Amino acid sequence: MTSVCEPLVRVQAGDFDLATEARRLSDGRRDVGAIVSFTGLCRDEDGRLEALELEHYPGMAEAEIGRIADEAAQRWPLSGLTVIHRFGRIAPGENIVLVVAASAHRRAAFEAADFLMDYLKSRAPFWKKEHAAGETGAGWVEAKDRDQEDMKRWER
Amino acid sequence: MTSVCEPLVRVQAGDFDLATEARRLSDGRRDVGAIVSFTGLCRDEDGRLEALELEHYPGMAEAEIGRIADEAAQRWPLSGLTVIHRFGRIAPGENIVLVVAASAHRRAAFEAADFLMDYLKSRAPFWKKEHAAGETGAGWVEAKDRDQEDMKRWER
Amino acid sequence: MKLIYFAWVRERIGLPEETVDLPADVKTVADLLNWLKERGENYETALERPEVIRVAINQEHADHAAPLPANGEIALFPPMTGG
Amino acid sequence: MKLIYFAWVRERIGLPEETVDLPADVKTVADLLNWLKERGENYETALERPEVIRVAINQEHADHAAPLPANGEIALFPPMTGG
Repeated sequence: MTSVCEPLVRVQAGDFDLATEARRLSDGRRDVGAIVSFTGLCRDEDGRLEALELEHYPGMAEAEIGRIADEAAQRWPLSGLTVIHRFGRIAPGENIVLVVAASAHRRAAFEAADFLMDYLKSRAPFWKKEHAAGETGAGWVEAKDRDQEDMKRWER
Repeated sequence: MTSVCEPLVRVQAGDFDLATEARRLSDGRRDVGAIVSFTGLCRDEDGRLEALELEHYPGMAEAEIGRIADEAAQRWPLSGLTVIHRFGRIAPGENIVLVVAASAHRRAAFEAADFLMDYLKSRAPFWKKEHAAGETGAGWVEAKDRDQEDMKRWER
Repeated sequence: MKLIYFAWVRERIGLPEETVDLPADVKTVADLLNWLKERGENYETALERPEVIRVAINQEHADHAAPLPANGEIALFPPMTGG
Repeated sequence: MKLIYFAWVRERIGLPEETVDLPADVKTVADLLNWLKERGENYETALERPEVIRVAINQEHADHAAPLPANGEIALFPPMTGG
């Protein structure tokens, strides 16, 4: 693949559809050998969580995800790349984030999707607030050292 | 996660549906935080290929994929794992193989799906024959050294 | 200069955004954080651990040593937890 | 013993499977490959590079040093190219 793909980035309140997004990267093409998707969902944390509220920085969220996606498209020979991140109130079992990477070869698709998620976690301007079940109130999720370490795997 | 998930393995001539298989691992659950899917598709190799014919060893194909999937379920804390591999004639743009891994955490889902694909490539008893476009006949795809190396990444 | 706050920085300061006139000696992000902390207890509480405060200048990540632009928008927020 | 062949091993031998009576001194997979090569030019061609032939005993991968079972099915095939 000589040309660099143009990633599709969306930041939205509404849900997304994995099948639609995967099809968009393969329909009518005969050069795609591998599609890797990552779907991040809201967990209830063993019943502790009633909902997540995702705050974001409008404008910068799209721009920063776009920068990360462009870097992935430069680093791996992708035929397509889609990133969708939701904001607002999200209940357990609902979707939060989707990355779909398509390539002729499986390693490129896997690595690009993995890289995207590690960078999104630590660089995309979103903040999760947990609304606890019952009367116990709400609290901001703290960033994990592990997420910083995951991102460092890709430095070069 | 204390219990080990029971992988779903299918070897079939017909197509599969990514959305259906992803939903099967998340519907009605509130403990799944990450779903990674890998879809392998038939490429036309720059127009050279008219179709692939996938021969398999019935019985052993299911058994061997089952062994690989069980190993993944032992190594990573998965809440669900599905592997579907098609056989028979497959045209460019069509699906060949699907792996879907679900977990509370993203690294487990990514690594399990990646591991599955590396092992399937080199251990599952399937053989690809390429039917060339035009009059140039058919030939068996040769195994790549790279696939062996990919599998070795997971040794421990 | 337009300042924008997110997550618990926003909650602790009590404002989503504001426009301020900065003294001439406030030249870097670090200077800005120090200057803001003098503006009241809410700022003091929000910025008490400046090392955890992340900054974006005109919607791009910047570090605390970065010079402030002549104009534009500076965002202050906690470490991100999206994805 | 039931023998099953796949892909180009099957095509070169010209049979998908067959049942054979093995002499007592054919004890391992390697012995079996040597014995088969004596059975005709088609076997000779199929097995000319025994090091690339993969083997399954009763549907599990086995190496060439593996002892043959008392009965069951032995499959011979090229390196796999699924996935």
